[in-house]
Amino acid sequence: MANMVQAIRLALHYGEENLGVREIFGEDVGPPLGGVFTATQGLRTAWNSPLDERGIVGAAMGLAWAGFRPVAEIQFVDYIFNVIDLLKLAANATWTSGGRYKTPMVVMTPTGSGIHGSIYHSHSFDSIATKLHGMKVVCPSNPLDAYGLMISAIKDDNPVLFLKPKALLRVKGEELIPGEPADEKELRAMIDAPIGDRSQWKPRWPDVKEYAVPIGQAKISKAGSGATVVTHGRMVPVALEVAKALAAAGTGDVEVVDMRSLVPYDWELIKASIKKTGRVLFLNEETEITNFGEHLFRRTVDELFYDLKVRPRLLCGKATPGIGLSPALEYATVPQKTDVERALRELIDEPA
Amino acid sequence: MANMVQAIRLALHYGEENLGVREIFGEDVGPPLGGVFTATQGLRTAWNSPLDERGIVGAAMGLAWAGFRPVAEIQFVDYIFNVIDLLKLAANATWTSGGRYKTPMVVMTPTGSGIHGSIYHSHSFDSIATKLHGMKVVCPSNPLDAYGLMISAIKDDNPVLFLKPKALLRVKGEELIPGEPADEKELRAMIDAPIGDRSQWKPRWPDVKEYAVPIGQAKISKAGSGATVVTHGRMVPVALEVAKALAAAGTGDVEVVDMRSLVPYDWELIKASIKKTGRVLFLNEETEITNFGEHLFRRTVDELFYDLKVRPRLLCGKATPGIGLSPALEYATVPQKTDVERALRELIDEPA
Amino acid sequence: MAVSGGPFGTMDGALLLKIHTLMVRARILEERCIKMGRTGEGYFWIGGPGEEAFNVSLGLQIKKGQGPRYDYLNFHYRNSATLLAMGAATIDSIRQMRTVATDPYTKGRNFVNHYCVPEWNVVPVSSTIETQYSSAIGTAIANARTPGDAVTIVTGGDGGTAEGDFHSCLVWANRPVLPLPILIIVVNNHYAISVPEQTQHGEKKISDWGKVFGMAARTIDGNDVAESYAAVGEALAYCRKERKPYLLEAVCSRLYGHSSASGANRVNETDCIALFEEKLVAQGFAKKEDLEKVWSQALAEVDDAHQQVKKEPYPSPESIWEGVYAEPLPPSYPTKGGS
Amino acid sequence: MAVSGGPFGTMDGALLLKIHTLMVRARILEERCIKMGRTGEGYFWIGGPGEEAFNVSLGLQIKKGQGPRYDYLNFHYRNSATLLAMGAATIDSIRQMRTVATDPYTKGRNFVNHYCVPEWNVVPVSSTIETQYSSAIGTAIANARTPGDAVTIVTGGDGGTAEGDFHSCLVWANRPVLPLPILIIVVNNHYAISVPEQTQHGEKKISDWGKVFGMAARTIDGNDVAESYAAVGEALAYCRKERKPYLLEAVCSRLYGHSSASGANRVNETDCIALFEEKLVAQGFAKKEDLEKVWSQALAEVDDAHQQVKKEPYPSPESIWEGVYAEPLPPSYPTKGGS
Ligand SMILES: Cc1ncc(C[n+]2csc(CCOP(=O)(O)OP(=O)(O)O)c2C)c(N)n1
Ligand SMILES: Cc1ncc(C[n+]2csc(CCOP(=O)(O)OP(=O)(O)O)c2C)c(N)n1
Ligand SMILES: [Mg+2]
Ligand SMILES: [Mg+2]
Repeated sequence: MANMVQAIRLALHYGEENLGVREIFGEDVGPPLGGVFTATQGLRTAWNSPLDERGIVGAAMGLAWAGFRPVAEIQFVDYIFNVIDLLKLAANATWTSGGRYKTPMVVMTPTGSGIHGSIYHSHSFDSIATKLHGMKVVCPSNPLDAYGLMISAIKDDNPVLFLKPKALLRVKGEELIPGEPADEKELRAMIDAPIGDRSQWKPRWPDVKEYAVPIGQAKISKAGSGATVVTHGRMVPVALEVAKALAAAGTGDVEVVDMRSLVPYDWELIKASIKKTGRVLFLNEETEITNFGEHLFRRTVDELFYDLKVRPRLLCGKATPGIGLSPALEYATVPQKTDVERALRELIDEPA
Repeated sequence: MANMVQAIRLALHYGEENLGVREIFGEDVGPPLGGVFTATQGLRTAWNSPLDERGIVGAAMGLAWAGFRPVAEIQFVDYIFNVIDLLKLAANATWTSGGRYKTPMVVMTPTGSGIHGSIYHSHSFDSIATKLHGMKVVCPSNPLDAYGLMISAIKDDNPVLFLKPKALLRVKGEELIPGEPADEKELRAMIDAPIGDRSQWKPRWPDVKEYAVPIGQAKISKAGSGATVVTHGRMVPVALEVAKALAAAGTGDVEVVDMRSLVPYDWELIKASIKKTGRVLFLNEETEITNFGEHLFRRTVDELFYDLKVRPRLLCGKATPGIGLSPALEYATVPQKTDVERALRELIDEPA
Repeated sequence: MAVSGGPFGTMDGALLLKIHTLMVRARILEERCIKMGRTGEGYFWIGGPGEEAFNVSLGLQIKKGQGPRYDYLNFHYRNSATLLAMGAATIDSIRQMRTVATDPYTKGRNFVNHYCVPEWNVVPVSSTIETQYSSAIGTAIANARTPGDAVTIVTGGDGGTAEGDFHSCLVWANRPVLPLPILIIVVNNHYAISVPEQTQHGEKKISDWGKVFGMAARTIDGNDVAESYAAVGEALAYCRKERKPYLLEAVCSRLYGHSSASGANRVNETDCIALFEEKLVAQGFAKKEDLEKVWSQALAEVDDAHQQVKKEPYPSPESIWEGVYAEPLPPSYPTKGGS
Repeated sequence: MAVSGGPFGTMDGALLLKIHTLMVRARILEERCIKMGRTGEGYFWIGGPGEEAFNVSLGLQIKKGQGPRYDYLNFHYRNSATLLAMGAATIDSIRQMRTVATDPYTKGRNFVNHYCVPEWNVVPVSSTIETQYSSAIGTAIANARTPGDAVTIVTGGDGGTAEGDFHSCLVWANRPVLPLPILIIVVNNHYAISVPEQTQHGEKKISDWGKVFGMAARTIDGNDVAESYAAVGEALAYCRKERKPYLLEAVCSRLYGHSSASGANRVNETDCIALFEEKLVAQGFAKKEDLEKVWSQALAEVDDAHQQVKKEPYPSPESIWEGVYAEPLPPSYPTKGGS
């Protein structure tokens, strides 16, 4: 099965061949590297930009207004904080122009911790991202969703921020992308650039098919009736692992909701799950002072107060100025499996 | 009584004479204008910078590390979004350096709506501001607090973001600043620059005294036992007006908590008030998807669930990409007095 | 009859009088907007009185249309005369000033002179200084990728060149792998609000930024019609043909100060219209009375438009939800502003 | 005996051998860090092998101390040799690479070569490209305001000059009302990670940015010790005396590629140490055997340090709360990471 970078690459290939994508660019995005995580390797329209995030986002805006459906990369979300004003402009152009301008562009960027990334390769961005009203924000937790969300993002007439969980980029999927060769070795031979000189290399693209995960649709990754975890991105596999262990041990029947889209989010699905279980944990990596999970938490109390069996919970990152490199520091800062276990245990065990 | 810009000016004057402030700068901060709202008029160390927010914040950081206790201005908070990375650096330098570097600097900037400011003079910034961990964030609602908070901000060894509510800058206080002449006409004649040619003008400073509002201390602006409003900045006078009207009509006994500091915030005071009343409304101007009030809301549910008589409430701005100029648009987007009345009515009337 | 050659070179009388009319219409329009701000009929005013000579010269030489086969315009808030020269209606600026629902640029949402005309590739004008120099990179790439002679034009002020976006624009315009067909314009009125250029800018001329790349660059007197018209023509011809960037600095007056925030009072600087009229009369292109008629006609036009706009409705509160996305808002999007 | 004059001009033998020793110590240290990254004893590596000629030349001419009467250093992540030349201990970099609690720069929090030495005005090195050019404005203002000859020095790469912070630094350094005593250094290794400079940069030389202001600017061979030492000396003397900015571009090799992310494998570029040793021997300043001894001593130094560091503890989980603020955390600060 394709891993997440391969899935994104395949979606971008599909986009440049079929969906009008004409420019894919960013720092190290073109040959020879094809992206620091190889998400843009071998793509026909991928090129290297100057080392300048403001130029990158500015270029994307202008190209979007000209109808070129650009896909721009910010090398790490940790380096997006000097272009928040431009992202806001991209997000508000349709509204500001009274609906007359569309800004169809994708900005993709690796997010989150889990790769010993230290202070500037571990950031999460959910709360600021969800505040750029007019921008859509998606974050996949597996390759197939990454493929389907990227295709939707490209087709969308609004700017879409595509958050790629750093720690999941090399994790293989469990489902085939439509058109993907069944043998993953074959896929690698077709689309992964060789080590060493690659100046003569060209990918052989499998004939992948359109497959869209609609923006705004969450997914129940594991059904359950005893409690709900609402999460996304890197925390999805962690939540699933814990939920499955609890199920196997017969000590909890947890439903895992993978949001996939942060804005607009699938409130109907989240609401239905919480109504069913009466217990909910919001789980994400970002720091706790003004955390996107707090928005969902507040809306839950607003609209589902009388459906809740116990008070809702949030588990997220600690409000430190950074995530330290020494592993003990990172583990103490960002939710780990044991933290998720403990939080779920408490949620389930509290008497209604 | 001094208005808020005069109060800030007096505090900055006190700072440059007594607290080691050596550089006050920003766009139009020096003569002849002394700030677009005149907050820096006549100050000895105030100077004009190039039109470059990145340079301004960069300069402040470097000056802070060199011990110059700079006060820098971003002309409007609407124009702060291209320097979030630099604000993060200022905020994390102490932590990153293992506690070895201090970054004593103040960044002041007008915030919020209420001056027919349209899309780019109406922004609020609370949620992003409170996410710059390591940065302190204050926001006064009246001149005396502005004076006391600015003095504390200057003395603080951490970077402090000083949010000035645009709509309150010309509102006079109800309490004298220590050392302020009792006659406000006299104050004006002493420290407000004349209209027209001011090249020869020099202020005559009153002998103002040190008066610090400690960062992290909220204030009960009006005591009450029936419900709590937790708010700050421009919404404080609105909440007070409504609370007083309810009290006068005998239809509600509302306690108004003016946070004054957003981070670190006075959880003890907020908690005590909510425990007392069992009913709480969080009120601010910012948009609702990932709103700082949602953090306080979540913590309230976490820690005070069993003290609450009814579910807590949030009243804040609508999640639109901007605030429109035509007054009906602004009024429909940002909480107005009638919205506060309605929200408080509902909060009070809901059966426990 | 008109003297051939002279200060206007090859420009013919019809063109000169057309330019004059546009300049006057722009001036009268801006003065009306200033007045509306004073009387409380509108709010903040910012605009371009003083830049008419340059801005009309620019507007008349734009390749106007929609899509990358036409010029892209990334403007700031002083280009009213350019818009009029392109064919915009006076009434639309008055609509925006009054913040009525019929404001075609922003539906009553933004300040006056914040245009947006998709049909003419005028991308949304934003109050954020200098960001148009970043978005211009993108429209210029679109022009570069498209066969033909269309280019991108970006305008902004002297103060704004201190921002990094100006740097980004220069760097990207001169990328060896893809030089951009872009006319980078800086209108130098020697001030950023209250701050004199010469206190903050160590460049002798703003066009000296071109020296870094050895790129085409020039400083001109933007108060002079003939010089402006010729310089814009030359610069655009270069960009169109060479598919390379050109940096053009136009020195202009700021006749009503920065904006209504600074009072919008008339200041004592060169008035490009007065200068132009003197020459028109001296060279025999027009009589004083003809020129006066242009002013009174422009005033009548603005009066009519203003009367019409007064009858038009303001936007409704619910309209804030229109255009959040390109498609209608999803039903579960939070719209209550809290609980 | 050493030949006077020759390629080393007035530099004497003691100085040359001191420089050589520092260069070798820096190289050996970086190679050890690379190895520690490979074996999993550390994580990401980035550093300065290839820049020793220039970086040692810089480090030896810094006016070292705390406060605005001394030079301020706004460095990037390739200045290990400069730090060693200033007197930093080899062991401290190894501590940072192993992320132990004794890392004096960042307490095990940041990547190797992210220094911070308040006693020597080395401000915190950040991974964010080019932001040091913005903070350098502030330290340079502090120097400008302080009587004496102290200056600010900022270093960064060629790719990073595309960022707006480089622009800000140039603009602010050349403000007519307060020119800054700042040495603006760009180390040009012709790459930004995988992207060749000549594909993205239209400037013939990076030092051509100086032309905008007519400021002092120069490009030198940063692989050459004599040229580097003299150029740094000259540039610093100018800044110290004239209280004005100087733009110095040093062309250097990137001997182990960008970082461990690209494998940190040795590449075939000019090795400044080999070049220097050849000349030292040719000019009679040293014998081959003497130079070899320097390498073995440096290796022993690093071995000892490494052994020592292996005994040192990692930071504790609770230490994440140290240094959030300059004072202890207020008791009600939320520390649970959620509910
Ligand atoms: C990013 C940003 N910073 C600050 C402002 C506030 N502001 C509005 S106009 C202006 C001065 C602009 O000067 P200049 O670039 O010379 O253009 P001019 O108005 O003189 O045409 C400033 C500082 C802004 N709009 N955007
Ligand atoms: C703002 C920012 N954008 C992107 C990166 C990722 N990044 C790290 S090093 C680098 C290349 C730097 O190239 P250059 O400036 O030439 O310096 P060099 O590493 O070659 O010394 C990039 C893009 C970053 N660290 N910061
Ligand atoms: Mg100007
Ligand atoms: Mg480089």
